[in-house]
Amino acid sequence: MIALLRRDLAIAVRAGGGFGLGLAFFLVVVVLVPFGVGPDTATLTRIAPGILWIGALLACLLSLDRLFALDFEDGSLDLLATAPIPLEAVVGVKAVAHWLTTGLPLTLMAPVLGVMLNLPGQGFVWLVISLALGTPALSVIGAFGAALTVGLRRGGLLLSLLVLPLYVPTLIFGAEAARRGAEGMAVNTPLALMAGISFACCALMPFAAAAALRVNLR
Amino acid sequence: MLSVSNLAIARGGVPVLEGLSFALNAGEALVLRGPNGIGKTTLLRTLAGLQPPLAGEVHVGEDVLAYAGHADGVKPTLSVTENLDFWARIFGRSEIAPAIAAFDLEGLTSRAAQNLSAGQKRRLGLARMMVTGRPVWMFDEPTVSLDAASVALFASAVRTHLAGGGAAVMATHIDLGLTEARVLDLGPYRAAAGVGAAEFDSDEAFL
Amino acid sequence: MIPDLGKYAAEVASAYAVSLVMIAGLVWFSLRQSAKVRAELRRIEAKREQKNG
Amino acid sequence: MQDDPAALKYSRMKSLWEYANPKKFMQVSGAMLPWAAGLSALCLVVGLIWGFFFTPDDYRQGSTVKIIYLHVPAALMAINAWLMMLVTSLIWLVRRHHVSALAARAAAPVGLVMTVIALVTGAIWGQPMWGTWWAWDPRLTSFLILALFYLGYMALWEAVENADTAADLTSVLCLVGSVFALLSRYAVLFWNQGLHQGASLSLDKEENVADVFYHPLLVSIAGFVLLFFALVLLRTRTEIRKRRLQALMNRERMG
Repeated sequence: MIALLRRDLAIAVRAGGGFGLGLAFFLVVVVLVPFGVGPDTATLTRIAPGILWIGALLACLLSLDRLFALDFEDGSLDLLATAPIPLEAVVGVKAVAHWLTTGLPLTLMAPVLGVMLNLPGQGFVWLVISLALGTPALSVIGAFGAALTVGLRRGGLLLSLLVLPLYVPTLIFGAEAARRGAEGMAVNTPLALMAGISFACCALMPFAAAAALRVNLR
Repeated sequence: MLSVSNLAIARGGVPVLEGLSFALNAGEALVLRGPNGIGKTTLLRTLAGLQPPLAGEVHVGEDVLAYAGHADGVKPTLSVTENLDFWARIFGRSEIAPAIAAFDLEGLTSRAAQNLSAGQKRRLGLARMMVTGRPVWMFDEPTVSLDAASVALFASAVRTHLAGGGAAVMATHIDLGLTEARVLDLGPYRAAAGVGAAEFDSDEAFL
Repeated sequence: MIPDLGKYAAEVASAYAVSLVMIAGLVWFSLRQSAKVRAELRRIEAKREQKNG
Repeated sequence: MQDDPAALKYSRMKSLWEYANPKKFMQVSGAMLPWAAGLSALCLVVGLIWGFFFTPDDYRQGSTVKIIYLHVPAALMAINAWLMMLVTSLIWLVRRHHVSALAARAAAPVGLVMTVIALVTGAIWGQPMWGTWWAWDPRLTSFLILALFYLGYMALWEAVENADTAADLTSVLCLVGSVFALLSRYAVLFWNQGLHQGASLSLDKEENVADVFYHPLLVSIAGFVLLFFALVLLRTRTEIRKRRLQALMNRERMG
């Protein structure tokens, strides 16, 4: 399993792996927002947590369709399914690799972009904490969507349609926690609820995703 | 090591083979023959447990089979050593030198797989079977894009494996020079269209 | 015949109109699809009968 | 053997599952369809005409209260259609009855239309009451999310070529989607407390809706339930025929 994680990370960071593409997309989305809503700093301060969360979510979505598709196309997925590692673990490891190459960098980059959106000082800590707790859920829910659409020709578009409604609870609680943090309110409730969703997803979604993968490999 | 009784399989919901029974013992090789579309790939995938049979049973132990499909499962950005090392670790092993030697990949170990020729890439995919440590090898058209010398390499690797108590099932059209291999012609097991096919599942009869 | 709907006449009437149109559309679509598939099936089965019989 | 209670029970159970056999289903549904269609038309006509022409205006909401005869039944069916899909998906995953999977597929577009009706009538009703067409009210938002789930479910059915694979994948999606739809419902409640009035229908109906409005509403709900039932029967029959057609064409190509 460590070998799988190391391989996925190696593939992601090497040339053509698409690492950094999500980060660039995140940057572009956040930079575009002030052009759309105007440069008024008070407005930007108010919407900054939400924009950063939505930007992170979309950036995460961008790389999802490659999660299993590449391994499916070159036959690796067949071989992994016949390997001694359970498919659930394969899904889990791949989701972890996805998080390490997308969710984690996005979380670390968010404060920098927060400065550009004039996020109040007290909000930075909670923004980072909410993203750190929420992005694993985004990765593992996305892995489920990717597993459903792995063999399909127009999978990418369908993947977004399937995954976005599943992201709603995480987005609501995550953005709410970040917003309350920025406004100096108590963040306990939304943060706890989001952490709960995140843990439950990480525990259960690999099973659903593995079931979908098995069906798709048939 | 592997036995099949009264197996029926379907591709895309259409039955292709039925009434298939055979057994494979240690040291034996089985070559599957038959025209395109008869269901060789489907049979291999069923044996590998990737898809359920329509009827009948496949008896095979845990962690016995290793499967090599049409695609090599080779990652283009990783080197030959990295690719083999990865699969060895997935199967809980670490020894890759014999596989590199058997398929004449010594000069290519540090080259990225995307810079290999089609035949070299194929050899890498076949070498992968050696690092799995599994006793029963299954190949789907292993000799595609291999030249005569490489085919001989492959045949000798299989022969060594058989001599060591292993077994192999392969779907192939060309003669590998494996004289000891049994040939199984799938023609007689072709599922009859219409009759018989409807009975396997009352739901499938529809109306 | 039409009851006095007061100042909200437009809202109420449009709600009924939109809903009825959508239901009618769904029913029409389902019926048409049913008829199409039924005809197609009949055609194929007739062809099979001919070939077999 | 017949006296053995277990065997008797088994034979009864078997007789229940017999309706999941496509042939049996076609016979029974064919006989039931005209009745279901006729009854639903009757109930809808009576309920909606009663509601539209012969109910008084509400003292607060004026004549907009008449929208309730569309809004509430549609909303009810939007949720129940998803529940029915959840149950049939489970049956497919556990017992592999094709009819069950096809019924789930047949119900999805009906559920989507019901959801859209509930949303549109809600918006039309909300305009004079709340002063805006669309409010990010928890209930409206939940229905919007539900509509997205229906869309995704239907798109997945369309996208997968092999029918059994599609049935498996959509069933898994339906299960996971149900959990997330419920989660979203609570998340949305947390996010915005909303303008919407409480559920119009509950056991202590006296508190919510007066009898004058309540009786035609019940008829209208019965009409929507029957309409849903009839449409699902009709569409399931179509889906079964499509599968049969596919099987015949496959066999043609083989032989």
